[in-house]
Amino acid sequence: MIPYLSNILFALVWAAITGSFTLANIVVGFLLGAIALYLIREQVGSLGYFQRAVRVASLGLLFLYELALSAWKVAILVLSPRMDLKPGIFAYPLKVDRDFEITMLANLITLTPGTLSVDVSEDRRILYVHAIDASDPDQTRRDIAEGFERKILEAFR
Amino acid sequence: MASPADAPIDYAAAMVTAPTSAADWIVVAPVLAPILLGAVLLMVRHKPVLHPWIALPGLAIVLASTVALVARVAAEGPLVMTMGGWLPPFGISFAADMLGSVLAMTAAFVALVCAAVAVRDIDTTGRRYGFYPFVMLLMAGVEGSFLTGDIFNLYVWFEVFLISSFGLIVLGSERSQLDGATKYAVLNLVATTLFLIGTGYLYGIFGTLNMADIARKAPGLRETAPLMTLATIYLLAFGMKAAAFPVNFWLPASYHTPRIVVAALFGGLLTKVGIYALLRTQVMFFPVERAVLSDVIAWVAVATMMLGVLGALAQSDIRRVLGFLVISGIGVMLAGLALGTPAGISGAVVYAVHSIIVMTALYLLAGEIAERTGGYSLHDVAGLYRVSPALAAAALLLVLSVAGLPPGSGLWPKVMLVRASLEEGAGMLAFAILASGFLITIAMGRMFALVFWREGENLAVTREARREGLLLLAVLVAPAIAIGLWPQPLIALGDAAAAGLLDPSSYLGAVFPQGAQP
Amino acid sequence: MEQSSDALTFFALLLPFAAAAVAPLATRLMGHRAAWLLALAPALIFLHFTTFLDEVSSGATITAGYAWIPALGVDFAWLIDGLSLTFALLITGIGALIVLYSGGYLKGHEHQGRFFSFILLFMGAMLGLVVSDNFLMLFVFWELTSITSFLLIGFDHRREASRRAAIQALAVTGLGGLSLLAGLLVVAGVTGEMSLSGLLGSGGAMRDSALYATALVLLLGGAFTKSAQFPFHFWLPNAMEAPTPVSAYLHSATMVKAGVYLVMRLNPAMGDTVMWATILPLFGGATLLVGGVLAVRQTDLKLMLAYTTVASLGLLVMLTGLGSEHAVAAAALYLVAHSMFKGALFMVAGVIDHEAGTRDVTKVGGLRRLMPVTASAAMLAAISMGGLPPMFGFLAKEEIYYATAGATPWLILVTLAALAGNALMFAVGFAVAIKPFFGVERETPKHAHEGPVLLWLGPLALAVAGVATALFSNVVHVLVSSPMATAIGGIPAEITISVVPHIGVPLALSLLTIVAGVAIYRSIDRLREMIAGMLAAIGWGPDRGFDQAIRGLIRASAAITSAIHHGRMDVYMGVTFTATAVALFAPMIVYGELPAWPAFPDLPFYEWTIIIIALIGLAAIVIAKDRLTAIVSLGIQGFAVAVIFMLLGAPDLSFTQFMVETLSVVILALVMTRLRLDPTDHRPLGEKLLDMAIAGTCGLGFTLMLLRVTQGTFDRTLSDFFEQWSYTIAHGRNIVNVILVDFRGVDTLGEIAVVMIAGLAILALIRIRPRAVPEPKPGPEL
Amino acid sequence: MIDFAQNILAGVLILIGSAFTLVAAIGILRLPDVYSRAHAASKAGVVGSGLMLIALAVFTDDLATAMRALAGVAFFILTAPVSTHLLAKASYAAGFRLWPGSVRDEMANGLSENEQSD
Amino acid sequence: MSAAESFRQFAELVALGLLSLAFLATVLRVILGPTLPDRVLALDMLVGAALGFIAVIGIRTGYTLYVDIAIALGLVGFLATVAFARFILRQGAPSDESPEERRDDAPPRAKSMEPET
Amino acid sequence: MRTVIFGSIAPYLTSLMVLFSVFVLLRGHNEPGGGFIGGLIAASAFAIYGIACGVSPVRRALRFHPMAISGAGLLTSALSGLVSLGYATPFLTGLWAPEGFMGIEFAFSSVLFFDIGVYLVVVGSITSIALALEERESD
Amino acid sequence: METALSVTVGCFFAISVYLLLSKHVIRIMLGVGVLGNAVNLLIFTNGRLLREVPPIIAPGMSTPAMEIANPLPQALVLTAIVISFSLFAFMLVLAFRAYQSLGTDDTDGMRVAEPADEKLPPLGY
Ligand code: NA
Ligand code: NA
Repeated sequence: MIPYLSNILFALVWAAITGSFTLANIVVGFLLGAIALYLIREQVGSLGYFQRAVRVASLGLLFLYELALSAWKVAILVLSPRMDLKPGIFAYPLKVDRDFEITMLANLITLTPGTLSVDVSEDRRILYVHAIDASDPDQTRRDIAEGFERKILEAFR
Repeated sequence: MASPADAPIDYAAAMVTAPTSAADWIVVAPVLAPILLGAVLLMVRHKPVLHPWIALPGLAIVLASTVALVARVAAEGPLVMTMGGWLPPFGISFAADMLGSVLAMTAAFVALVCAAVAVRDIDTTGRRYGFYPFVMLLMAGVEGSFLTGDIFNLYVWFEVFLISSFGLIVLGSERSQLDGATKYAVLNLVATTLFLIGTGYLYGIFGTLNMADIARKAPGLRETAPLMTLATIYLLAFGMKAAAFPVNFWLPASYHTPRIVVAALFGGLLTKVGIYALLRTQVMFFPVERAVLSDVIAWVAVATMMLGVLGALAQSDIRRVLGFLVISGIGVMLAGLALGTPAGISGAVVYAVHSIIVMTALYLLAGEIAERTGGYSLHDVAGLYRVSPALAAAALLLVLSVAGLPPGSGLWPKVMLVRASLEEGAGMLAFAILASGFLITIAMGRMFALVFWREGENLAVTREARREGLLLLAVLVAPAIAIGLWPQPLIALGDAAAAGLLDPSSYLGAVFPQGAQP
Repeated sequence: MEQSSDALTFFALLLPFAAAAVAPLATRLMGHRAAWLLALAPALIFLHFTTFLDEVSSGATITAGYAWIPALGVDFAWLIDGLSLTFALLITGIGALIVLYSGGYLKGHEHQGRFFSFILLFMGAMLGLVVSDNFLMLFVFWELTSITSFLLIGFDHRREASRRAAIQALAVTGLGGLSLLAGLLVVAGVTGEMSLSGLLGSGGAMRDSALYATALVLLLGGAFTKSAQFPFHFWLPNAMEAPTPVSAYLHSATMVKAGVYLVMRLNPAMGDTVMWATILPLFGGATLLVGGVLAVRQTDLKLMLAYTTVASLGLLVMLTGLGSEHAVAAAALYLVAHSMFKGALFMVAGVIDHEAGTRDVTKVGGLRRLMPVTASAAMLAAISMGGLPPMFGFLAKEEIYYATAGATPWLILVTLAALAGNALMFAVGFAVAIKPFFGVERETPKHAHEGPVLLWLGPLALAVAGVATALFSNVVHVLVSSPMATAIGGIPAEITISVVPHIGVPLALSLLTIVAGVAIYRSIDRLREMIAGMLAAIGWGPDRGFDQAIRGLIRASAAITSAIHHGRMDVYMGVTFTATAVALFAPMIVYGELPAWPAFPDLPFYEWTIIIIALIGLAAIVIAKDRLTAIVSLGIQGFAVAVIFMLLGAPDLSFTQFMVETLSVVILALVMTRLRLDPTDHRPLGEKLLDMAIAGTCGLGFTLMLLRVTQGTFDRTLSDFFEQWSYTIAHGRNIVNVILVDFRGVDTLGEIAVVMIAGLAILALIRIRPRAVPEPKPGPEL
Repeated sequence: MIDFAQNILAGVLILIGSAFTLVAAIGILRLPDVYSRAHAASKAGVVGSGLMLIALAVFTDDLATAMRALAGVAFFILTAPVSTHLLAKASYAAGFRLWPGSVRDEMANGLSENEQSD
Repeated sequence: MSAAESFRQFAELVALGLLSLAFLATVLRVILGPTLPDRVLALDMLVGAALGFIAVIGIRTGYTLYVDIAIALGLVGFLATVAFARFILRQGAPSDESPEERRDDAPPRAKSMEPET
Repeated sequence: MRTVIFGSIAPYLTSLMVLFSVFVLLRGHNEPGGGFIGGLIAASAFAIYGIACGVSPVRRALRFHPMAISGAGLLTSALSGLVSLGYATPFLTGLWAPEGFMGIEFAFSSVLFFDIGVYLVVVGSITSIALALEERESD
Repeated sequence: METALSVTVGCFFAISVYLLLSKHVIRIMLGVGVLGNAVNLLIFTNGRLLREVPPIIAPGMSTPAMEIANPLPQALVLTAIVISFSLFAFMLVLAFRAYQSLGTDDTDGMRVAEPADEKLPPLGY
């Protein structure tokens, strides 16, 4: 938390020095602050901060990729003259157990190809997912576990 | 078109540069005080015991400033303040002429009395859920309507008092209230929407919203269909607000349902704002169109008067009787509008003042009756002559006032209007005014006999009640009788109001001191 | 108006009101003896008015007063001439006696003070009425007499009959009052005069006016109702519900004569026309006969007297209508005589009632020995009423027959009516005076004995006055009768008649009257049954008619009201929008100004799309089978409007519209969660078509008007100003926002007031639950 | 040069974006039940509108506006799956059945009774 | 006007055309239903499409300030969907395929809650 | 509607939106926006918060009753107009602090306070409505 | 431009009035909602139309550089939108409460305040 706050502080100081409180200038300040902090990462104990930033970015990239893919698949499906649908709801046993992580996973699932989070069980162990092609749920479960869920655990644990 | 940002600014071309004296603030104080204190009331919503201590002084300020306003307008002519310091017609002007000031003063007076009555009548729940804020904002809306010199701003104040009246009418959430309020709300909403529609067209035609500006531009646009349509839409919209037949249905459907002090406030004030707006628009903006419409208005007036009083005769609930009496009175004022002569308009103004005071008092009287007998039904309520002779005396004086008999206040405006009708050869109007007065005499005479004189074993138990109500009732009866005995000052004000409306040159001069278009 | 002032008369006119104000207090302190104190007021006024006798008898007319309501031309001004002075003296003179009599009659009554108050108020009103010079002042006092008599008749308010009589009197005289007002205003309009003195000085202006007939009918409407002329006579006998002092006062001396006063007062200005000379004798004569006949039918002493009063009023109107010099003189004499004898007889009836406990003439008898003073007073008054010498009534009757004597068929008819009426009154008068006192003593509810001085003083004084005035008739003629006749006739008149009978037709008619009267008296019981039988056969009278009228009025009102205010909101709305459609189309049609046919709009396709989506959304709302589709469709048209705003350069509007439209839908959805509404629209097809027609017409009207307006030139001055100064002075680049917070900040202030109050009102709506749920705990609310 | 790139990129982005939006709309029309339609709405909708907002960010010269456009995209990405999830959950809880052609429903037995009580 | 600009303007028109079609298709789904969730989904989609529409108009007119409207719209659109979802949940289980067409024959809840006096 | 997914994301959304609403409020004088729109955005934010997490957290978060906030807003707006009494100018005359007061895009002025009042009124009232309806729902 | 909107406005009014004429409270409320939009468009159109130029003064200028959309009707409509929204919200809740209390959404059945079988007043005195 402290590195993050320092970074913001740096951004504000930058803005004050340059005398311009425009958004762009603050963003510039933030980036410059990050670089400055990076230089002193060992002294201020902000090593994790940057590792995590990298992992979050990696999760983000995966997401953007999956999102584009998902959209494309849906487009193909919708535009195909004869839609061959095998939809259904399957249960996905969760490894993540924090609300924040469950939420993130569920949202990512919703935004990826052919899957949509319908609900989380009361005990937060199972995520119910609607798939547009539910003929082979085990494969889908594996994809999720290997993809988003793993990345989330990496980024936030 | 574009000019460099560093060009010197000529403030005098855009703004009023002369300093505004603190005394001029009396024209905005009647609106500002209730808004400020209404807001404060909301912030201390959970200390109901404080509410009257905030609301009553606030309304007293309103009354004091409107009294000062009447005095000042009588002495110096219309008083104008254009908000924001912008030159009229660009800013919103508040322009108090005699018509607005007199009605504003009367409204402030009855509101103060009602708020005082409510100290006793409205319980903690009512206060917590906004009785006093509603009253304050209702008054802000009503006073704003009387004082503003801008047609769109008038619409805003209409809405302010409309929504406040919604709050007041549902306060309590009884079944009949919710039923009445539904009809009240929908029909009134349609009425204000028609007003807004009219204002939209008006802007499209005139390109201005300032009333004085409209009045001076209107002669150039005479005798065209759009102007006529505009006048007709306004007639319909404000006729509806005023509860003129055949668009008066909301009133009998709702006015008997809220707490009686609320009904008193409504019965006194709200329809008169409609009358005010009719006078302001039809006489000041559209005199030619009004003349064309005068037959229509006259027939509306006759029907409103007669159907109002027939309604009053047919009711067994005292509050409903009063609701119909409000309507009948509206017909009388419309007669003045139909005539459009100085005497007719002055009569309508004087009648409006009378009606505000007397209808409020009559509703409060009904409240006192119910306080002693527990009900409002003419079938059950009786024996009050014995229980409270003072109440009977007040009732009698009010009955005389509303029936237009001496020494009540209703006599003189009726005389003025009958005379004005006869002078214009409008025998039908004179007949209707007199006939409705006669039928009111019968209706109210019967009511007096049944409620006060009659005694019987099966009738409601009567009991002693607290004195304050009677005292406050007396505060309303006194001016009614004073008007009856010495109407000269009020008639003089009414004449001044009528003169100002029919020849708005002093109004225009006050709004545009430079005379020409800036 | 130039007025000489006369403070003393002014205070004299106000004195009764002051006395009325102190009466309750005085009575609380002094009990019934307050009568002596209170009677001082009328007595003093009486004395004050006697000071005018000299001047008036020399032919002067005194006008004076003060400005009251200059804006309406209303002065508090009085006109004192023979007519008003006579009335003023009668009112105050008899008034003093009545006050004293009331002191005895209502002794110990819990509301005696109130009664004094009412009767003094009434006297003040009556006095004001007869001396008023100004039309409107006359009207005010006229109405005040109606109102005070309402209070007096309803004095015994526990009885329904009293209440009914009071309302009846109020209704009938109130109706007349309004008629009078209209008449006076017509006269004022025609002559430009607001005062009686002015009118009297205006010569024949009124008679020559085209509005003469209108004015006359209106004025007579006032006079006839007040003076109980047929067919408005019914209220007066019912008014006998009032305590006897009231009857004696209202129904003898004064109030009912207000109409007669008015007719007499107007005679110089309005009389002497065919209409006048026809209507007045016709109605007067009819009233005379009807009153006389109905008087015979009664057994209640007060009712007998009341009907003879009706007859007498008819007689007076008839005489005034004839308008000849003798007729006027006769009216003047008879009016004075009647006031004295009828006042006395009413009080006598009251004494009998008070002492014997009944007023039924068939149930009392032989009271002469027990109540000798009362009996004497009764006899004297009856002699006067019967028109026998040496009473003032005799003079009056002689003069009547002088007046009616003539050979035209019209006059013969009038004479016959007078004869019959007089005979009937003769019989009834003696029946009242003789039957209770002579004959066998009867058992009565109370054991009768002579009343206290307060009770017999009044009748005795009036009865004796009847003799005295007759004996000193020359003085009376000079001071009172002749000036009065002068005032009525409008030309100087001198009355010379005295108690010494002259041989001639009048005497013969007098004798005939006596003979007929005696005959009627002797057969009065049989006649009573006969008339009762006749009336039963008719089975209807204006009195019953009044009840029917009131009930009919209420029923009709209820029917009309429930037909119009039927509580059906869809019809209320239908009327409203029909009116809207008319308002939109009527001017366009009348002026023949439809907008020019517009060119087909040139919009890019995506703008068309948005408009089409808006219209689809609208259509979907209407045709939606269920409410939720409708709500969602509402959202669609709302979004479409927001996009339209955006496309037309109104980002703020678009912004707001998106937010508001969504929140509306959200609130709808939140509200709907609990609300299971009937999904279908139950309107029958016919209604639907009608509604469609109304809706379509309104829509078309708005479109046409909008086209018409936008085809006109537009004045953009306001916006130019805002653009000019928005940044330079108001420091804002978003002109719309600057308008909202600066140029037109007051609008926004009102607008947020609306928002605030709406929030509060909704809170009240949701939270306040009557009965079922008590006030919510203050806990969760901060 | 930058101008050129901006125009081209913006043009391409709005073309792709609007195409995706149309696809989503077609999906909404063609797919058989609300759950399948939700797939189309949540994905193609987000991509389509997101791309058009990005196009605006690319097109504008004002960095603050561009940042806001991108923030808008982020915001949309954040909310769209939540609303889709809520709608699907509510529909399921309210008893709107799956399309009869669906191959499995593992939620049918897993849904506890008190799910509906919140 | 540069070629790039022309291309962009052409793209704008095409995009507006595609968006118009999308609007119409979505509106059609709103009307066709058949269930409430379908309609709400379509409304949600409509908001999304409007967002894109605003962006394109922003580019087309050069008034990129419209982006704030888009953000706000995304926000309240979300709110609307949430509220409807809540409503669907409340409304309870439909008894057959077209839940809205079923009539409530049971007396409204209000009656049992607030006894008439 | 208190699902894990919604419940954990809603608070962040709410705070984001409130921030955005203040931004919209402050820039309203120069760009589309202003007190009313800002207020609506903030109120929508609280409505989402209330639906997701229940009414009490929102009430606690606001500290004051929403209607009191609304009242304070109206008071602020009206008072910002009343200030001109002291400057011998008419009601609601805009008063501006010397230029360059804070060097940022919005200037410190009575007009700004007026708009803040608008914002508060809208936030208070609409939130009050939403919460009251929501509360009715859940009892 | 004005023509297209004039006709659109007419359609809005027609639909709104038709809904308002219904007996069902909820349809009336829908009518109220549409009515607000109808009026707003009407006022807007009355101020004359200009496509796509928002009334905002560009930075660096002190007055608008070209002809801009009429700002005044926009301000008026904004005020009207806010007001009609407040009223609409109130009326919705009122309708809901009325339905709860009265047990009907049919205005013909809402006869508590004006009962159909109202007693005549006493016919005596
Ligand atoms: Na009223
Ligand atoms: Na704003």
